[in-house]
Amino acid sequence: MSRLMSEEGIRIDGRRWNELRPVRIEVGVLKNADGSSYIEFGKNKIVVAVYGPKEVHPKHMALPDKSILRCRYHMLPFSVEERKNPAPSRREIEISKITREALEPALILEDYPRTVIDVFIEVLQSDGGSRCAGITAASVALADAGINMRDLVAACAAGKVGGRIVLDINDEEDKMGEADMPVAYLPNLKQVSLLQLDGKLTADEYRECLNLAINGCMKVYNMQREALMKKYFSTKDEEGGSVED
Amino acid sequence: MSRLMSEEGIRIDGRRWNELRPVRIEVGVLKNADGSSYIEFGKNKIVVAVYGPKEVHPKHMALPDKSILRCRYHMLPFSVEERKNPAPSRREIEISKITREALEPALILEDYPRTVIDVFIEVLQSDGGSRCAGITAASVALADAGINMRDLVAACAAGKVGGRIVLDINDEEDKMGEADMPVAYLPNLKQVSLLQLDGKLTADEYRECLNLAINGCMKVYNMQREALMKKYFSTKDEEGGSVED
Amino acid sequence: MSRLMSEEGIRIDGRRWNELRPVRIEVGVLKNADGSSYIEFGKNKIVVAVYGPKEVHPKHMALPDKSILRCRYHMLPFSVEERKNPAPSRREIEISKITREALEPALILEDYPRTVIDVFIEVLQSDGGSRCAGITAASVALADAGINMRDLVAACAAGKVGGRIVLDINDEEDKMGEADMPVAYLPNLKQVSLLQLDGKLTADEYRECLNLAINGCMKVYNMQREALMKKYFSTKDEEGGSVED
Amino acid sequence: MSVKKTTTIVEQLRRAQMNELLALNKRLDGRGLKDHRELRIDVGLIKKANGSALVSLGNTQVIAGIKVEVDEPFPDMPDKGLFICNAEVLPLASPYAEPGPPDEDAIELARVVDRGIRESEMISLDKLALISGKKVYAVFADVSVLNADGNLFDATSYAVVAALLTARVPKYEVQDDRLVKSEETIPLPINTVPVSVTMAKIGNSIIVDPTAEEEACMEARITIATDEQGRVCAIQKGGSGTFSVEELSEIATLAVSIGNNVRERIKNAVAPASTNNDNDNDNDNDINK
Amino acid sequence: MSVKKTTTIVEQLRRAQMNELLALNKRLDGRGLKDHRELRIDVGLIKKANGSALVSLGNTQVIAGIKVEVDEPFPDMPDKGLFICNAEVLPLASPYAEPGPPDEDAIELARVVDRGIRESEMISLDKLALISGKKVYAVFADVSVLNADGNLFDATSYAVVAALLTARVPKYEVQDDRLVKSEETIPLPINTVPVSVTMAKIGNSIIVDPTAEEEACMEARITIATDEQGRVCAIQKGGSGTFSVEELSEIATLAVSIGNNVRERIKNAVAPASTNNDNDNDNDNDINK
Amino acid sequence: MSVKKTTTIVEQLRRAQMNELLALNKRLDGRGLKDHRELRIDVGLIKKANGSALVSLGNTQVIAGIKVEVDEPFPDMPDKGLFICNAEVLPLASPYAEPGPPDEDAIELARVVDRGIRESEMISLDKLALISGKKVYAVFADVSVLNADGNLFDATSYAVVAALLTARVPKYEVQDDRLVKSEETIPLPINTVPVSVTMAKIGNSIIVDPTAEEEACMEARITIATDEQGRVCAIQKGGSGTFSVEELSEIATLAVSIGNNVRERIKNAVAPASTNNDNDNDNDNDINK
Repeated sequence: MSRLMSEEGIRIDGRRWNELRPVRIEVGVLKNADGSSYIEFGKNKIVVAVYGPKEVHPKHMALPDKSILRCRYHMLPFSVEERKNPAPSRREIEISKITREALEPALILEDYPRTVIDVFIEVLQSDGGSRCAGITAASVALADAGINMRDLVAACAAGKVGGRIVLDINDEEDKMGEADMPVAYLPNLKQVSLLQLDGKLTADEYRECLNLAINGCMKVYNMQREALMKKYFSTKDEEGGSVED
Repeated sequence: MSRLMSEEGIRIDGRRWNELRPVRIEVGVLKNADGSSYIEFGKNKIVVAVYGPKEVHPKHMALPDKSILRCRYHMLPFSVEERKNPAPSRREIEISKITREALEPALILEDYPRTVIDVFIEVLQSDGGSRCAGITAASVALADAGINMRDLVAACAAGKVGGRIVLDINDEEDKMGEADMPVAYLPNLKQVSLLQLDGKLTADEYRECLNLAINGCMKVYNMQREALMKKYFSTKDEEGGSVED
Repeated sequence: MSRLMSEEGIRIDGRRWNELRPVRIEVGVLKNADGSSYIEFGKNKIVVAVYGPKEVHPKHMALPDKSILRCRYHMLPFSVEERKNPAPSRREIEISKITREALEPALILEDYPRTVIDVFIEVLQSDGGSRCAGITAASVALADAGINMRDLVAACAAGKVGGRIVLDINDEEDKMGEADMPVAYLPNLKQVSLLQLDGKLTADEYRECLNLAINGCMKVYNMQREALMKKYFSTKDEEGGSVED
Repeated sequence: MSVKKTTTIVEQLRRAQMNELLALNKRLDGRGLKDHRELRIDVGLIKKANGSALVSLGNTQVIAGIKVEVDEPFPDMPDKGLFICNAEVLPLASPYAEPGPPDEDAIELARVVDRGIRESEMISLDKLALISGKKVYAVFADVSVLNADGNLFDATSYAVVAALLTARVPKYEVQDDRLVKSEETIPLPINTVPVSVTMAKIGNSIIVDPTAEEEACMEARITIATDEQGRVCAIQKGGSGTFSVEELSEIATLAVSIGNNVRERIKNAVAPASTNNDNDNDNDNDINK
Repeated sequence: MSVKKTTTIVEQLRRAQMNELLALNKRLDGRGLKDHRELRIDVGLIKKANGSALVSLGNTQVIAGIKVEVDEPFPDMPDKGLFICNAEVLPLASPYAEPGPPDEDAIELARVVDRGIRESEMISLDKLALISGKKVYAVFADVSVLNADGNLFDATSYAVVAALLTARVPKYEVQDDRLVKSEETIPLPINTVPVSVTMAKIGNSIIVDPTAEEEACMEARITIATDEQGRVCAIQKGGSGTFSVEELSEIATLAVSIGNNVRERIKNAVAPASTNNDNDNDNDNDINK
Repeated sequence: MSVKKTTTIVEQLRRAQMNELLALNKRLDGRGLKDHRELRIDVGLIKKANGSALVSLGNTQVIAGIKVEVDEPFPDMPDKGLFICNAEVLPLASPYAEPGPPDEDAIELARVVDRGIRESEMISLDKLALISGKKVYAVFADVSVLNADGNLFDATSYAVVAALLTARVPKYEVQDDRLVKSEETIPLPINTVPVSVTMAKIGNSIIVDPTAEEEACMEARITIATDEQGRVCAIQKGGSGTFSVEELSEIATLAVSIGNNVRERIKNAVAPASTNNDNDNDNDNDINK
């Protein structure tokens, strides 16, 4: 038995194998943005803003039949153990790309031709799974911005730690564990829009891990819905029929 | 008594508290520029060129109702004790900005809509007060370029050294002194267009320092006028009624 | 006698003073490019691709009366003894410029107004004389792309090693020798389009060196012709009267 | 090279409306001319930082984090620690912010905030030396603007000051010329609490703590940092307008008195956290108002 | 900030044509859905590199070079060597490639190839330490794409793997805490041969090793690296489409079986070179087919 | 990637006019084909530099400063000092110059000037070692073009050469493997005075020291540096035209004889300064003509 998993199947932070870390999602936290959200996912603390749909500059970059989605995943210098240079690292550039590709299938970009939609994900404090938390929060912020969507995107990792397949890897488990598999899922369409793997899994473990991650995504999805309901249906005065801004 | 100020009130370079360093200003030193000047202010040696008003590229950056003023303050690699990297430092970027803001109120930019005016300040050798010397020389170069102006801009610092408020801080006084306050002044409009402070002053000292600096600006202003008169009125053949270039 | 030249006049790699290193030229090695070539010149291994004539972006950069030639000489990180940073060095930028200037006189750019022709020279492995080998290969790739040319450009260095003027300096001779003089030559027009010198030569040695280098260029020219003939005339099915692409 | 962009027609319209109100000593949001907006300071949100503070000044929201490392001193100051302040206006902070390296506005912001802290001698840099000429504490203050609604100078300054006041850094023992990190953490050596006060000039009025809307109409801006003794420590005039000598005299007086009020608010905000620093419950430190 | 460019009309036309063929289990170039294009691997072309490989996968052509240097280890891993993988799509590789620093596609390419090699533990990094905490081997794998015709992931991965398998590095002796380079060269410590298999989803079909034309029509892409024990070591989904759970299950099975075939081909390609490394005759290793 | 911009119509008109004059062996400014413009060299303007020179060649004006630091040698040349030459065309030098990092023209300029000095062995780099393999003098020559009116190559070269000839560097004593800076300053170890001569080809004429106007019409350019023994040390052909072998032969002869004249002028210009280096009166060294 590894020190990451007790004999009773209890993980280093007290969770069971199929348990998520504490999650909190807030909607509409920034005044200037068209949509925004804040997520705490374990020790991850992430703010997301959405600007758009808006005009494209320069104009010849615009697409005639749909909106361009742009995503930036960025970590603040003090969000990690060792101070991080504010310039985007190769890791941040890759995560920005796969985040865009994870969100894009959920958006009806055809409804906004010749425009651009910007998603800015700022990691204030990072823990294991920050890309999944960022995608989860971005999906909520896009909904908050009123962008037409086919589905929400819920993201969660599973992995292998101390020989066992477990849900939602934290920082220490990521560093010491055997495998980490971030997954983004469109719950109603039943489609996977992000899948990555670092670490070794047999084919059977891979399938178990994938299913467990999707299971976690469904739990995350419920929290996304709750957060949106809390903003939009707890008081009736913020939702009207007219398009503002 | 500090070593920066003798008991007789004599400063480290032999000046009294209200004395400027030696100043020399030349007008029209560069052939290609529309206007230019050279200033020696203590050990500062600075060349300034003005190009414009001229077309803006790309055109959509132009303003319909006035000219854009751009300023660059730049130090040559050998202008300071330790060789300086030629790429612009954060300090140079800040000084470029406050220089532009110090000069702008003196210019009638509305007379040149859809154009840009470039001011390039190159510090060949730097001493304390190079930003003030640069603004002073830039103002002369703008006049030499024939740009319509409401006033000249004269700049000079005052500060606190060895417990006393003194005029025109040099390099050593800047490093060892208690406060340095650069000021740019529009002598006819009686307006301050640059004010910065590094170092501690009581409210009374602050007022004394400000007044002393403005006093220095008036002396600098007279030298600016002399330099321009020397070029434009010592021989009559350079000023005509027609607008050339 | 230096260790670079034996008493019998034999050089460190076994060549005589007027001998080229082994050269091999292939035409049309890359599928996507409009023209391409591969050269081995001693231990130099270089691939060249030509794209164009093609539209200029942004359009206002286009020239109304001729094509723009752009050249990039670039070394792969593993092409030299010490791993090279992939970003272009000052040396690569200079060689890119003189390569463009060596090729330009051979091209009838007036035949392709408002277009751009890109020449990409990638050094897979470098030895002495890589700029000459790159120009030689680029000239062949331009011919392969069907660009109208007044002449081919053949390039070869001569230099002074161990007190003697010799042809085609290799890496070791470059480092230990007294002078290196790269030359590019238009054999039919009898014109020199590249000339550089590093190292000391008397005026007489300079002339001897120049003539020897041109002699080498003529040998290189024959190999260029052979390589093109091999592609275009060994089988008859690739050359037609119509402009394809 | 720096360019100032202006949309003059909008500016002129706004200026008219604002000037009408200002002539009546009123502002668009109902504040008095010399009032700051509501200030909220939450400290300790970022556990991975040595200190942190989330500051809201009206709708302007910034977050500061302090990271303390061990580094080499400058050769000419072998016994002084390092203080490095960086600011960035994140692209999520406003429709006009863009990703990329700091522009001249963000550079000025960082340098003015740095100057207020450095010139007031808030931190005793000479107490941050560990091994003379070899090892010193390097204090990095990184501030990010989350929502930009004017007066980034004051909000950023308050965030850095509050984060520094509550920072705890690892204690080092020197053994045989090598540093050994102890479990214990200590606060930074603090001398004073500098307070930045920013005013804008619109027409003939001087107003405190301008909003983004007010900044779009202002002729000029001035930021003054004062220390606990009421001394002026740092000034930065900005904007393409001017001030008269009389205005500059009045502004300094205001900066001292307003600064004293704000200083009390900062001290109150950091007081519980400084006594309660290891409390991991951050439910109260919510980014959401 | 990353933008995806698409020319939707062309895409739709191609998609139609391709889908017709795919419905009949056919591809434009006549391959079966699960077939790789012809793979050719030539090793040892670059004598100045410690290892090198030129790989052609159909018309996609890449060259990888390994450079091994001595460097300092990361402070938190004093006994591990370094492996650094960089990729660039050279401007000569396609009409759409441009000079400049790697864009997001090239960065993803390098990181995915790196991940397959690192997570499979192909190289025993802990055997690359020379002096604990001070000196380790640093293995640089640089890959350049010479001609881009789809599936850069697999071609790049095969090139790096083949170059690593045939690399020879200088042996060092440790004498009085200093390194002395010997004349002898040794191979890198290899544990396994990871194989990358990339598939694309077009309509309802999953195809292996897509060409550039197929990639222009694909909804999504997935790259899976497996090791000699048939374990999955690294996955990267790309593209703006999605996969169902069933598809993802099938894909993993395919990646293992196809990977086994490719692994044999790689091993065969490097076999002569590894026994014959000092042969300076490179006439057989021709960049031209 | 480098692009050459041309305005062909203007070029053609100018070429016509210039060619008419050149056919009569005349130039637009009245000079003979083989004459340099008036050369003025003022040394010692920059007291904070170890050496400096302000050079005017007609209306072309450049300033060079030498900074000497102590640095580590290259590992493969443990007993050689460093010489680093950088050039920038300041944005104030012409309406076409722009701020930013050096473009290909400025890079070529710096490298050609560097080559002339390096290949002539003007400075004995092997006398610049201080502690073998550890400490050497590093000589930085930075040149800035203040006003660009053609032939930057010669003006820049003369400025660097004059600044080097008059530079004085701190003397160091080696005590227990450490450097101790003495009060004394010494000149750099100089072997020869290399002289750069630049010619342009317009039509069938070869002219010396082209102005900006002449450069706009030239087909090709050549720069040749020669040493005191009349040896050719560095050559750089530029421009998109060509030279015949006969022209290249004539050019070399010219470069030696013209170089000898210029060398005397440089030596005269630096003579008073080298005997009079600590004179702080720089009223004679005026940037203004």
